[in-house]
Amino acid sequence: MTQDAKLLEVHDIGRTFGGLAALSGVSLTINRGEIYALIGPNGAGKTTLFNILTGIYKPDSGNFRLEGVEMAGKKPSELAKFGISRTFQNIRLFANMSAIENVMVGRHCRTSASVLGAILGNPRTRAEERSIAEKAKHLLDYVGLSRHAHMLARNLSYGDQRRLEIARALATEPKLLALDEPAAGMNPLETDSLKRLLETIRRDGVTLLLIEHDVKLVMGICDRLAVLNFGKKIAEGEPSRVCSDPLVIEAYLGTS
Amino acid sequence: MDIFLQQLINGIVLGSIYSLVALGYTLVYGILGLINFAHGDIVMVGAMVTLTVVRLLSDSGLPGPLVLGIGMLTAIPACMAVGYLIERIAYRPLRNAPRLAPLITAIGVSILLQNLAMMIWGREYLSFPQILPTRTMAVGGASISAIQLLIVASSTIMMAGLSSLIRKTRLGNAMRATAQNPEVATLMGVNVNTIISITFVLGSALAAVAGMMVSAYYGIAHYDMGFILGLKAFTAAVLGGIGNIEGAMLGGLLLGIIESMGAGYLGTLTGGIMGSNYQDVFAFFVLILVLIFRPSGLLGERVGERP
Amino acid sequence: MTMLRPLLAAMAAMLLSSCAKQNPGSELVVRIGSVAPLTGPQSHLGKDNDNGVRLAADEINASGLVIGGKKMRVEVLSEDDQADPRTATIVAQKLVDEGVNGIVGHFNSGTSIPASRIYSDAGIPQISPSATATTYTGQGFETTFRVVTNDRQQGEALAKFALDTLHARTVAIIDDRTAYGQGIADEFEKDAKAGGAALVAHEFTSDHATDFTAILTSIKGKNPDLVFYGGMDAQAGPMMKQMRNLGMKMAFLGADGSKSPEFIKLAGTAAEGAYASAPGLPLDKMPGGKAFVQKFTAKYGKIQLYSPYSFDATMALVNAMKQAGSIDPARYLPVLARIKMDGVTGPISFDRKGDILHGAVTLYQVRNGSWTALP
Amino acid sequence: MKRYLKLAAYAALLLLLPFATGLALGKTWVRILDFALLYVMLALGLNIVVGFAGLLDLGYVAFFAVGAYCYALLASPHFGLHLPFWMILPIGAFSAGIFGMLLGAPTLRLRGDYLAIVTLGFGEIIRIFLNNLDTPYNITGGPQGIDLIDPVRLGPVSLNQPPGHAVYSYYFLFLLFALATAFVSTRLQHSRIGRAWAAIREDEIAAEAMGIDTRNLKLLAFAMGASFGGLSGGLFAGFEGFVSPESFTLTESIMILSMVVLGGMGHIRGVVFGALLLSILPEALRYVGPLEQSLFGKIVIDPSGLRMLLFGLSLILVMLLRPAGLWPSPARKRELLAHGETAKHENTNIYDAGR
Repeated sequence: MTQDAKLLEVHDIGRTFGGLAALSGVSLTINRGEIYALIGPNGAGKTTLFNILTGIYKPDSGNFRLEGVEMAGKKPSELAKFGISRTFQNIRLFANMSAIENVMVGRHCRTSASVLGAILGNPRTRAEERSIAEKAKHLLDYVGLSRHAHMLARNLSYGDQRRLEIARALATEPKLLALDEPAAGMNPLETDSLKRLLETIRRDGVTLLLIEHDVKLVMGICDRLAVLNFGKKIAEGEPSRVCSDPLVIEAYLGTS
Repeated sequence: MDIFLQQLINGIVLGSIYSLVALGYTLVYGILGLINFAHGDIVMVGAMVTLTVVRLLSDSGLPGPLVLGIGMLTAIPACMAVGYLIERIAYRPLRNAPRLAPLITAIGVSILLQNLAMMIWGREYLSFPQILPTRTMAVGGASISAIQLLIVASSTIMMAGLSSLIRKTRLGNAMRATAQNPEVATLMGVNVNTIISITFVLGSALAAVAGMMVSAYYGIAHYDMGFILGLKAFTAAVLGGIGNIEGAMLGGLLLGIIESMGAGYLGTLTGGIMGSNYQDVFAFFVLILVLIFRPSGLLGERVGERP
Repeated sequence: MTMLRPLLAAMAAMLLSSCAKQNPGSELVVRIGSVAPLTGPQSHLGKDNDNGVRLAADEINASGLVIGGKKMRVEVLSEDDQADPRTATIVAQKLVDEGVNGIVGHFNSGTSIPASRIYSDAGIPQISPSATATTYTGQGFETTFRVVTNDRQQGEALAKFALDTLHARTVAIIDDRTAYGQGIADEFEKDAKAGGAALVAHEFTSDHATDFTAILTSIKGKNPDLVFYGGMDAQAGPMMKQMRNLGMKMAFLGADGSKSPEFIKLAGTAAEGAYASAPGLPLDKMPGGKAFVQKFTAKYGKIQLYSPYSFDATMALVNAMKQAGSIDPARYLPVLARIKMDGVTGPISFDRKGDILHGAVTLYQVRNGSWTALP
Repeated sequence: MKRYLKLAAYAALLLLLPFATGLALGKTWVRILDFALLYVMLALGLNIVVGFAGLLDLGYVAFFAVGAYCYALLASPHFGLHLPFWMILPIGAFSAGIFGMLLGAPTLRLRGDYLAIVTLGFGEIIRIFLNNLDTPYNITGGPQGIDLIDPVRLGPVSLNQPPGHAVYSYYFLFLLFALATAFVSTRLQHSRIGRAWAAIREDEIAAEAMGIDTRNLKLLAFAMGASFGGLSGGLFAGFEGFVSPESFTLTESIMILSMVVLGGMGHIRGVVFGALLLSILPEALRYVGPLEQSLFGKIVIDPSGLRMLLFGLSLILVMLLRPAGLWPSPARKRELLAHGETAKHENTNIYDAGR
């Protein structure tokens, strides 16, 4: 059963902020199982597009479809149910909850226990709670944080908080995991272990969308990428081909 | 038609009174981010101190406005002292405590001030001797008295003075910086604790003037008057946008006008089902509507939640 | 929980002190509960009630009344119910536990009604000096009495005065939406309409408002002959002043809640000419009335409002005990129900429900700075 | 085995408490205990909104009023209806829940103090309607309130008979409901819903991104909290036998909030302790008068003023000594002790005033 290769199709997305055209007519496609990166100079509209694809902002024009289903206008919680999850540039963890509780929250949209279930504590709810705890423990192992399971999220190291955010996003069983500058502020050693983690995630069937300034990391890991500049897509394709594209060079290095 | 005009004047005067109290309120509110339940009671202290001085001097033959001036000049330092003590004892230790902790100490301070005032000034309603001219001027069929004009004028002057202080002076910049981001303000060499104390003391001084005006205008002061004034100031400050000086003025004025118009015309508007007894319902209803369309108040800066 | 131990210790200490007062021997200690709001917006009237009870107690103790061979000593237990119905029931239970022989209180209708159930369950007579709501005595409890005329009686007198004496044809009514203010205003409205007057406006305020310009202005637009206010002096005073400031010349008629020296003080010069009613007969016309005024003002300062009634209520309780020859509530309750005595506020006797019988209502007017009774 | 022993000891204490207090301190203190138990239910209800979901509600007493008036209207001569209490209480709780949603719906985008003022307004709006719906048709009895409310009746037995001992029978009824409320709150806290509420309290945007429909869950928090308030209101009406708008003022809402915050926000045992303390302390301070009498031989300071002054002072002192509440949740206490700074982070999330 060869599923349609295209996971996410973005069609002619436009968005303005009080007259400033942050995005105009951006279209791109992310195939299933790919690591797809979004790069471009500051202010190119990467984060705006990223926030639109994760439901934080509504696009003024255009649409995007996940596996053929229209997504524009849906709330982030609905997108999560459909399979789009994300991390945040400046880490938004649940500070006063333990690491494992953070990940357990990620299970919310995949579980169904109601208030009544919680009060009665019927077998079905108890079983679900156990499965939530197990999945969360498994995901903590997966990102290598199992020894901090009961530490408050705020007390984790910077790198560990990044990994916890990824584990929490994975808990929602996403089809597409969107990462907002995951390697920001990481030293080469940490960046390398992040790279291995992302490749493991991709191997386990999750498509990745990445915004990243670390060109070395991007070039080394992504299958395809798009380059944005002044709200327009100026290039899309394999990293090697895009690198030699004159428009990209000009956008990055400025006209010679 | 002149009834409508008179209602409008009533609304503006009542609104100016709310603004007077709200100005001091939003100044402290903006910087501490705390619903200062005790502010209304500092206004009460201002009213009581002024009244005590005015009654002492009332038979001394000095002209009315001078007596009032002396009263105010004693009330302001008194309230500033009370404000400083409250901030120093009840709020500063809880600066980094969970957000709602200082809310409870504010409630405690409010109860404390009310009962202290009851023990000092007694339970009776204190009346303000008739020292201000009660000349009323006709304004197109409606009438406005001298003290009403004084109230409207003083609230506008105070607002103007306060916003220029905030915008144009070094102290003002430090206050705004501390309000926006205390940690970074400290890094820039702003002594946050001093700034907050100064703001509190300044807010209390404004409260003293407001207390004096309210008791002079209504001719009444009671240890219990602070609660309602505090509530109206809180509503006006939020309506205008927390921490925004012009917002407090606008919020106060609007609240006064809404209440007066509500009391005056709700009956005719709803065909007699709802009358002036639903004045506060009408005011809160409008407030909720405003907040739905502008979740951070009329002039409150749009705090976009950047993820 | 280190906080708990000191707290418990403090409570135990307080408790010991409160029951150390049982002294057997020659004296017959009678405990009268006096309940009123001693804090909050009406605290000045609550304290006034309390002082009325204390003055009566001092007078009885001075007179050396003897019951059953023992000299009676009246002890007043004052409690603050903060004008809050929940606190009223707690305070009522506290007084019942402390074995009071009779209750003078509570102040408001909203607190007297829930408390009356507790006193009725304990069989302890309760006389309210100031609650005028008809429902208070309408509950069918045998232990509920009041020495102040209820709203219906006072409403009739006020309406008759407004229509017949002041010849008002069009009337505007303001009430403060409290049990007291709304009760008296509705009765006045019923009787005024029955008497043929037209109600041109019914406006509302609250018992903690100070600004009435908006409702007064809309009344000014309808230009009634008379404005009636159902509410207390703390609002009536400033309202009167603001009425005159708005150039409204029509007559102002208040009920017993407005007829206090506080009203004149708060309204200032504008008070001149205002009318108000008060149950019972004028103090100076009553036997002992002048003496009461002298003794009260000497001890507690100006009479606010209901202290004469709380004085009479205490006297009624003690007289009933004297006539029954016992301070046991069960024994003197029937006597109290049929008591006939002259209080400082007028003749005191109760009807079947506990309301004061043919309670007279006197109209007053502010003339050169003080309330003077109208013939 | 040790756990059961402890449980049995607690049970014995709770069962004997009313009789012990009744004998030692008099029936007043049993009545105070009864009201304290009602406040426990209210504080636990508000705790769901403020403690779990981090939504500052200053108008919570409105739901207490809805429950009380539901009971009063359905079991009194007012409409001539005399439904049994086990039927009215669910109606009261349910309608309070509906009002909870009504309050929640328009306020979902509001944060911090903007939400606080709207909930405050809502509380006042409800009280004003209750105070004025006696005209044109007498629905709520207006300022006169509603009187002669039927006492709670379990089958044939009315809790008011024998008259003197009503406080004891109501104690056990309220104890049952308070324990049930605490049980439900605990279950909710450690459940999928509880974690979602905590997530919303910590960071609403992240919670939404993680698939939590914050709109519905905030409404659920308002509704659950409100239904506890409605339940407690019904019991209050049956116990007191009289309801009037004067009992449901803004000061009550502030007092209930103080119980939650002072006790230990978000921590069930702390909130219960806060409710008990702040409902018993003002009554204990009534003995200030006799204490002065026995210490100085005469009244030095007017006791009623001193009583409230000491109450205000105790609010301040407790918060200064225990900023996180008298009995905060272990996690909260641990992180507060770590260093002041971390609390700073937390308090920008609990509700930021959008400054």
